[in-house]
Amino acid sequence: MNFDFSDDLKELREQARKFLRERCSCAVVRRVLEGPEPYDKGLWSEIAAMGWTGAAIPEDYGGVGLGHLGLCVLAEELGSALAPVPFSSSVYLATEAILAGGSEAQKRAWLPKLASGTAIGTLALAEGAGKADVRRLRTALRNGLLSGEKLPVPDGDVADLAIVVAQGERGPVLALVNLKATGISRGSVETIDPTRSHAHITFTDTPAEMLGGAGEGEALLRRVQDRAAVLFAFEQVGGAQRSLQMARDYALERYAFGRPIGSFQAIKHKLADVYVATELARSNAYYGAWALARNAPELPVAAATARLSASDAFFLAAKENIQVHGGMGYTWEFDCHLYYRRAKLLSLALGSTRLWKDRLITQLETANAPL
Amino acid sequence: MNFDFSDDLKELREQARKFLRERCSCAVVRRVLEGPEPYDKGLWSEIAAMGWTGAAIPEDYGGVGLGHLGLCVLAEELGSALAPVPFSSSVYLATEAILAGGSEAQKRAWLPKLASGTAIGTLALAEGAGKADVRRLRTALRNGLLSGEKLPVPDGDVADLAIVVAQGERGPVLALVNLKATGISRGSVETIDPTRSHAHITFTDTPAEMLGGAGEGEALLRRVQDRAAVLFAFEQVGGAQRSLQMARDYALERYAFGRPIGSFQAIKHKLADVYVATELARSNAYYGAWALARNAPELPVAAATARLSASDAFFLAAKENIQVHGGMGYTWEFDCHLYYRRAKLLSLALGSTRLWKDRLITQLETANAPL
Amino acid sequence: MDFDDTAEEAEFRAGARAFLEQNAKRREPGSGLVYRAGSESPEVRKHAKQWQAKKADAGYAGITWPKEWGGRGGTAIQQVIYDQEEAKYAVPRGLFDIGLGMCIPTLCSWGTQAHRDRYARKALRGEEVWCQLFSEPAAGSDLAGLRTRAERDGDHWVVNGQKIWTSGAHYCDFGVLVTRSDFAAPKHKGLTYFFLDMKSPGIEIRPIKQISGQSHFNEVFFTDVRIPDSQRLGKPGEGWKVSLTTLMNERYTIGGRTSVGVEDIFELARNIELDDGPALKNAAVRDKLADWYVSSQGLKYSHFRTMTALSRGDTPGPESSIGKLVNGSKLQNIAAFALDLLEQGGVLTDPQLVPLAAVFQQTLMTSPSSRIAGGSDEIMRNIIAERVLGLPADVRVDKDLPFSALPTGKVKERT
Amino acid sequence: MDFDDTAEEAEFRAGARAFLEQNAKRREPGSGLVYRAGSESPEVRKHAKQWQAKKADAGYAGITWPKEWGGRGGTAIQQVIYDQEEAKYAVPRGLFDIGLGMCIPTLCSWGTQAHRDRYARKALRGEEVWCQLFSEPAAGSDLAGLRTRAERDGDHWVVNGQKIWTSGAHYCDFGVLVTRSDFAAPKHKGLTYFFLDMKSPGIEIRPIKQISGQSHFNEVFFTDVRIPDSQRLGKPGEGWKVSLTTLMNERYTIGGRTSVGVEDIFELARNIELDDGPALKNAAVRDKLADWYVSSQGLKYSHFRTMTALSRGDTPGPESSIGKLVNGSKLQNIAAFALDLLEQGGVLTDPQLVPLAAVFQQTLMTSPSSRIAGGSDEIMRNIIAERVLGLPADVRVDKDLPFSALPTGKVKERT
Repeated sequence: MNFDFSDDLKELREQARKFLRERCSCAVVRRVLEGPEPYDKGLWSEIAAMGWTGAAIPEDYGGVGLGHLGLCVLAEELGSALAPVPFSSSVYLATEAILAGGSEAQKRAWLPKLASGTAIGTLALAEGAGKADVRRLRTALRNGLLSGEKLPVPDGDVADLAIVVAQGERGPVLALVNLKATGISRGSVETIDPTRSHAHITFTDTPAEMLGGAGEGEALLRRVQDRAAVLFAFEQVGGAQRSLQMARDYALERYAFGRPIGSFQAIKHKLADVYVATELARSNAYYGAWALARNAPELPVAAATARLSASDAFFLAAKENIQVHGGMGYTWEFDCHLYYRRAKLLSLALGSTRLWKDRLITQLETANAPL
Repeated sequence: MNFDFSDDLKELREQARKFLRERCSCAVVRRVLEGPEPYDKGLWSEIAAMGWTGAAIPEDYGGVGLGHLGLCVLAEELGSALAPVPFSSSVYLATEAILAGGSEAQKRAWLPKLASGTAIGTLALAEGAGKADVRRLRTALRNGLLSGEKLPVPDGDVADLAIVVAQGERGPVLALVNLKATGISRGSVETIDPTRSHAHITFTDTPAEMLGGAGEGEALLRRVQDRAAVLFAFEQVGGAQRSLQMARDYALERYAFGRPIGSFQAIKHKLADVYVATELARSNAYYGAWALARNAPELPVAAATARLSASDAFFLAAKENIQVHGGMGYTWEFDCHLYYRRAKLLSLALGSTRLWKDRLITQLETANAPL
Repeated sequence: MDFDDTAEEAEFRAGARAFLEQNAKRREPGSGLVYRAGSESPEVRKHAKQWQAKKADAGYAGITWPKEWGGRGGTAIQQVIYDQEEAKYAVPRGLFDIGLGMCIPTLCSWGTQAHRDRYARKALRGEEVWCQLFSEPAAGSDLAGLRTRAERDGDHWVVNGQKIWTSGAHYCDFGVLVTRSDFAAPKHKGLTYFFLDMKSPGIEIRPIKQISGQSHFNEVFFTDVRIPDSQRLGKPGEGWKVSLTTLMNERYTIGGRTSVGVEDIFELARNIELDDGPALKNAAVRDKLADWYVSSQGLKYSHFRTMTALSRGDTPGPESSIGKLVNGSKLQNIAAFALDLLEQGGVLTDPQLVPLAAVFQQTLMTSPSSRIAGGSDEIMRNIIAERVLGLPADVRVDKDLPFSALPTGKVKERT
Repeated sequence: MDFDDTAEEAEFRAGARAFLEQNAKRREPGSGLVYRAGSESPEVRKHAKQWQAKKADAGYAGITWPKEWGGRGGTAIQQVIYDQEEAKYAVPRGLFDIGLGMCIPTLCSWGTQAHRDRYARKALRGEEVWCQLFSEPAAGSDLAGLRTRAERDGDHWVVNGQKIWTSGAHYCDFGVLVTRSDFAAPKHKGLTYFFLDMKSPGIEIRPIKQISGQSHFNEVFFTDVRIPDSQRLGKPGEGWKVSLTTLMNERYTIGGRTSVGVEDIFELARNIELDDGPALKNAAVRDKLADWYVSSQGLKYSHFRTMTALSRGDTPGPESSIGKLVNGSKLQNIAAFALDLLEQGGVLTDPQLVPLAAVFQQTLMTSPSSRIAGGSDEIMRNIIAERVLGLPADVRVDKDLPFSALPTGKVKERT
């Protein structure tokens, strides 16, 4: 029984934590929150230089071949630091999509750039509020030309490459689009979390290649989402852990009625519940990591479980962190809201809890997965 | 604005409370819980003698014409005392059904007996675990003869009269059955709350009259259930209030760590939440009472709201009452479990929360009820 | 049991209606009530003051105030009736609530006849706006932990320190202020209460930006601010007793408010298509909607029960705390749930791009404060447990020690 | 990251499998594990003792015990591995858990070599069964509030008082007992710890009927029960320290158990027809099932993380409290939800008449105890807050006073 990360990976996590604590404090995150920059370009290139963007990419495509377990520990630290960079879009989504469905040519064309961080990728699915059902997308790919609107596209304003989910002749397809191509207009849109940039993109007869075979689109998308769900879950666990830590520290230093507010059961038991949710989420994320790394048949169940658990834990931890901070917690100057914003953003990024619950139960119905 | 019961009815409630405190202590309830008697016959006749069983029956049918508001205050006290008598079956269900759908002859035949308590009535719907869907009942009424099985039938082992929901030639019907008639076999069944007796009844070509017109059955049943839901809600509010009171009293007299456990926020805040649920339930029940007494078009919405609120409050109050009592709370000798059993029984008696939620939303969709 | 007015109530309502019909425009259906935002523009304030003067002259301001304060000497239920009627009209609201609901009643209860004559009428007619200077960065739930210092200097007091969460401080003419005048006394014994001119030298006002991006409140810094002893309310050291007069009203005004949001989430559920059909047909959605509807109705009818008590002349107890407690988390849960229904697009905040003009996205960011401001969820549960259920107070370690001897921890000051 | 055994673990597992295959029958799929009920029949106990003797002789009892106690001197992970394997076989379980898990380790840690020689081996081979006499009607969560009195009388102690929640007291040979020997000392300082022969004169045992109708526990009344001073463990007044040795193990055994019920509610949802189709297709049902599945999986993999720590030789912390905390209410919620799915028929308790042989109806009545026994939800949250998160302990008013001076309230004694 060794249900834990190897010492090497723990060492990597320590280095990542140390680096991000120094390089990516909340003050850095605020610069993106309040400033004009869509993301922290300096941080992005430093991260890329350390090979994080290529962590899960095989060496012969320019990656460092750390594997997905390595990516998991990095994700936890990036989530804990709220790193304001297009890491999730480019690494968890675009890179995974190409790894999973790309032709040799497509891999050669894009993976080295994605690995080096010189290209930023993303995945475009939603077509506005309440419109993300893959069966009813309006964006269409016909004879290599893509037309339609995507909103919101995470990091779509800064990405060089987009995997666009569209209707093909035979059902949904994934279209690989070079965002430098013709027939593209895009602009930034405001979201609940300005520390992560989003865009509105319109395609008009934009040249696009298919990723994977016709008719494979939906299966391929699910595969990419399952893999990304585990990586997102680690970001969420990192964020939940950090929110809990902030609340716990404040409960020790904030005094009311002559004693630390952390000595009142109302606060103690609230934080105990947050701790429990976070531990369950961590354990479920570990199982997801195992399934991801092994590409195990349990992945769809493990991914949904990890995502549900982590979305729940992070939002709970973030909102109760504000509550424990009291009036100070809802001032702009305190950092609580940065986690609250990110928590809700991540819980929607890959589709809502409602959607993933349905997905989980569907798996359990069919797969007769072990209960 | 006078959203409260009249002084006369408050006076009646006081009398009822005083009477039940003396006559129907938990020791009395236990005699039925542990003994062979299906209900407390003595208590039943005393209640009947005071006219409670005829409270809502017009005087010219042998009732005392107190009206439904009077019945509401009595229900609250009966619920608070866990009165081990067939009051809800006979008064809220059978009597209301005949009042709502009975012919003049049927009213003359049964209401005086029900008013005087010399006859006990009930309503038989369920046909076993998970089988209470009025559209799929197997019990059938053909040419005045009833055949089928009903399980569980509240007070079915002691009732003289049953309103049986059955399939007629044109959809569901309510059949009025004299349980002294031929072709009936019945026996008691065990439930989670032995202080209220239930039966398994088999009908074989049993003579039965129709209550209300053919094709009216389902509407009539809903009308009866809506009216009963308000009355059940008052029993539940009474039970919730009493459970809260028990927990609060114990929290004051039980000491741990040198102080009353009621001085710990874990207990204080738990009971505050129970109080809130109970107050909301009471207010919703009041609105239900208003709608019931006026036979207002808002009744279906008011009834569902009252029932949902009260079912939630009573079960919460009863289970947290056990929790506050700690180890003592799950000993047979302490009375906490009597309320816990009754809470779950009542929350199922008229159909589950799931069912009533669906019913409420359906009403709100159509009725455009005021939100 | 009915919802009808008594004869007297009906007559009063008719009068109020007539006044409003004559002097105000009916509100567009669907347009929300706007309360004091603490950030009103001068125009809005001017308009509000004109309306307030009309109200006062017609006898509909200070309805429950005794005549000797310049009020109508009416009943609490009359106030409720007037509010119900006024809610149907597009008139400015709330700018004077704190002053008329909390500050002036305290001034009138604890001050001299001269004070009443000078301030009450002007406040009632909206000529002067008042604010409240109570909370401090280190004194929130534990208000009595405040440390703004007042030192006697001849017939004046000199005040130094910082207050926070003061709504509209920058446009208010006067404020009520609690200070600590004796650091050697136990915390509840060393406080002294004043009212003061907000234009006094040494007052600096800075807006607080909330996580929603709005600024409804201010910090107020005091540097050697001089207050005449004649503006002290209650004896030195008696400030806590005086503050309780002010706070009693706060709980009530807040408890009285009812939830927004349930109708909005119904509206959203009606219009959103899920993969398996309209959201309103989805059992999981119906389950949640039913919960929220039931608790909103419960609050609505609890409020009617409170009004019935008022109509009888009883004063409502801390029961009204349940409204605040229930609504706080409910707003947050509804907002979070609504965003889920919108899937990835739920994160958008542009009113043009999301249903109901992004009200859910706004509520996601404003609702955390509704669980804290005016008494946190935890304080509300304590109030219910102690004042309604009669459970013991929390163990107090700070009762009898000199204030200066109490541990304080390191407080994060905003900078 | 894997779930595989190390080479040593694999070898140990192979040995355990061989032993079990040779000496026991495989368990029917679906048949649950049965633990100490406290109400085993003599036959069941006889069978259990025979099996225990076989285990002990093969070296699979007391796996983690040091050799000098007669144990194997093995690792905690070996214990886990053996339990995993044993769980696949139909063998008696649990009758000796309290004795071997709590009583004997305390005896061996605090007693003499003579004690170890006399009692450890016999307990290990199941020849003698032990029970624990700690809780009292007035001392539950606050165990140190116990008031069973022990008075020195020459080379004996005389014990008077009442213990409660003792499982299997009527068939146990020996018990460990905490008493108060000094009522003038502060509550944690006046306790003294003994072990005693359960057949001693003056002991009266009465079964406790639980709300489920079952009787797994007893009350034990002491009237002038004489215990030789040689059976004292630790010094007089040191009893609290000794009890902690006993309790450390309790938390762990309880924390280790994982939830039952999720698979049952899935099974029910598969087979119940709602008005709109199979329950398993209903979105509201799926919503709940997903929540319960996710938290059960979370506990399962938390347990694997604990085992990984064990496998490294680390000792698991109070983190294992989360299992108990999460499962308690979950069982109750699942049971209540299951009854709802069965509508009116959900109240039936006859195994012939309701699905899954009425397991949900039984759980409805047994689950309240799972939120209380072995540490209430409230105590568990305190443990997590204090020992894991490092938050301050509750304010204690009972630390330094003489025990006899502490307020007690009026305790309802069972009669």
